[in-house]
Amino acid sequence: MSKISVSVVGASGFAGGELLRLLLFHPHVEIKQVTSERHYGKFVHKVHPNLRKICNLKFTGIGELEECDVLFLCLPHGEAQKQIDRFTSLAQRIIDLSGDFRLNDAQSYKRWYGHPHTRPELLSEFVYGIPELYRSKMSRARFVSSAGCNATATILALYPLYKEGIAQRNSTVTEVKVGSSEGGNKVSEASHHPIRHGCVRSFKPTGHRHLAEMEQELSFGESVTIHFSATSIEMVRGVLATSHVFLNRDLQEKDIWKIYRKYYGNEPFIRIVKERDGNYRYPEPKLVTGTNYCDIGFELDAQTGRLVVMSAIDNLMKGAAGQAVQAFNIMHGFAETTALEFPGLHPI
Amino acid sequence: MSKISVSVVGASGFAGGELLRLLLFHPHVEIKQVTSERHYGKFVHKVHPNLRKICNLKFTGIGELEECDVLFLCLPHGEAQKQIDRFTSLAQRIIDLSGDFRLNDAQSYKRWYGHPHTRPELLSEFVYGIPELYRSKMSRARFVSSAGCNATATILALYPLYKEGIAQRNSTVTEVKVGSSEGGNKVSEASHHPIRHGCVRSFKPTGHRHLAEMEQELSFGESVTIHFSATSIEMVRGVLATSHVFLNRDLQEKDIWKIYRKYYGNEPFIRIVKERDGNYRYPEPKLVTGTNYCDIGFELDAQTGRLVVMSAIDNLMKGAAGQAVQAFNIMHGFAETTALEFPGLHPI
Amino acid sequence: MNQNVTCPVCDAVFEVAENVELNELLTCPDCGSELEVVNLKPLEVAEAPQEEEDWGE
Repeated sequence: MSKISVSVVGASGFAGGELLRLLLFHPHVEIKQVTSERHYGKFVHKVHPNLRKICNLKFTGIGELEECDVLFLCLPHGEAQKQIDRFTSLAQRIIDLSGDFRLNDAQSYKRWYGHPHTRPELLSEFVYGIPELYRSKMSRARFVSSAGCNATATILALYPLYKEGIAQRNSTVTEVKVGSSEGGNKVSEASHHPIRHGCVRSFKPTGHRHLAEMEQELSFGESVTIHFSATSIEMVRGVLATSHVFLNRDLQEKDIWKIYRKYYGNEPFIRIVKERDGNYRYPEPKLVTGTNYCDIGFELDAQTGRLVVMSAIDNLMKGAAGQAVQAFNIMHGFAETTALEFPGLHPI
Repeated sequence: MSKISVSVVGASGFAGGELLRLLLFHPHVEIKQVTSERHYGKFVHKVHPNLRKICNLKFTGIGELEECDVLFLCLPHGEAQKQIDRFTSLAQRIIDLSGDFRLNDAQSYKRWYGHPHTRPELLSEFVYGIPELYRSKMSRARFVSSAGCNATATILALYPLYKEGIAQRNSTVTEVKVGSSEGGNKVSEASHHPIRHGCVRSFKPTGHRHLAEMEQELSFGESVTIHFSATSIEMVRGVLATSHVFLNRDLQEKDIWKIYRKYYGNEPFIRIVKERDGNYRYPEPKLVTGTNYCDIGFELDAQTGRLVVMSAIDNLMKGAAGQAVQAFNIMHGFAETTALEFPGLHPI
Repeated sequence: MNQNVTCPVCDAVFEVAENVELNELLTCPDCGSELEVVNLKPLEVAEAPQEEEDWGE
């Protein structure tokens, strides 16, 4: 079986580097070109040192892109929209890791991103990039728009509860604890080590952009509001989303187990983590570092009807590159875990 | 080709867990039994949570050990010596990750461990576990004794310089910066988080046990002294050894490059890391986390003739389980990188 | 022939060896709860009491 030729556009960022790490070990992939304007002509391992001795590719310029089977786009916000026609002329399939084509609805895009979408007619061409929600559509799709990291963690935690209709729609409060790699590799005052180290920084108490995707995927036709906040902590990779869901009926722990088993029992990348003893009783971000897992746990407060759901991912893996490769595997009919087998490290 | 049956004795520790992580993905290995007295009957993933959904094995007792092809021993100090006859009767090949059979000479064992070795006649049966030094002997060996983590990092850095005889034998000063996982999973006051966090703890300024192996492997027949200290820092996995070598002749930077290329140019797990720019110019432990790499870098102070050599490993991988699997591959004629391909993560 | 049993805590159905004994302790593979065999014919399990270790700050 001949290999799939793949190019990565904008590969000098953290997500682009993680994508390369995975694709270099994918048995059915041949990496053709890797672009970065800033690092044009440099060895890829200069920017991604974990690829030393593994990859001798050099960055080329976006202007020199040639035809290939699949293009992964890891461009800054707005760039994919601008150059989409060129990309679709170069490749049969496109997986975009940016936010450009995540939303189905142009109005919602304008509301959340503050400026109108430049190619609204293409929005419906892109399948939203969470395989656990859109596996069959993805298997027939030409374009996939990878989901945001905080959105992925929150949506996967809440999806079964909202689909079954057991949650009070507009009462859920979710707070994500996140690491510094979510900000990408652009340096700033705020990410300067003596300032960033040891922070418990409430950087987005309200109005986080990923909210748009959450409300889109959890609405099932009726508008829904998720009360979302984000706090960055002393971590590089990792998201822990803690969601407070107020149930609209009396349920027991066993009912919750049944619902999660119904939706995720056969999912290769979702583990239900809820244990009575041991050092890791609920999902723990460091345990999924480098893996494509989303661990989900919960605890039910029967008196108040509050269900606390915890979900942990690696924002660069299930929240970006890993999920993009999972979508790639589905689009090509490969085993979904191909190149995504790394089990994570302990202790770490 | 039928699989090799492997059992891991004392598999509830950090090194045992890391070994399982590697062996579970080794194409030629069938894991037969995994023993732990303390966790008898429990699921392995209760102790090694990164193996959730990957491994359904349960711990059995050491008394129930059956015959198999290879036994990996991860027992506390002194246990392998005590039960060696039973183990050699159960398995054709043994790889011992403890310090019991690392030293060739019984006197030196008594000096460093404070009590006589109980089976001195077996010491010469074990090949010392650094493949880069003993690859051919290992390929014919029945028993291998895996090297200590600090010793591995220091020996690999100094070996070419001492073999070429360009170092003043008794002047080298080496300080390792290490993580908390070196202490294993036994809890203590000193490892209690509020006390251990943020430490820069000079826990062994002198008299570190691993010195015995360093002096054994760097002597080449003449006694040698390495002035060794260990400092634990805010890290879980990782060793950075900084060695100050005083050369006995005038040399230039390119002479040093030549020597390291001569010894390590074709080694799959050694990378020479010495770069003029970028964020990672010398070896960096976090970049080799989870990998079997030993990265080596250096800087020559021509005025004083001091060569500073930096070497970075993951103490649980090249310093323990990874190197044990590397030896396993050599002993069975498998490609040396089998099950050891993980390239490491960036950012981390 | 193995028998199936349902975990009272998480409702998972899992296989148990045919020669399981009364009062034997089992671990539910899904939620990890400790279960005790309280009846053989029909096979029934109940949650085994677990002392609460302290965990976390």
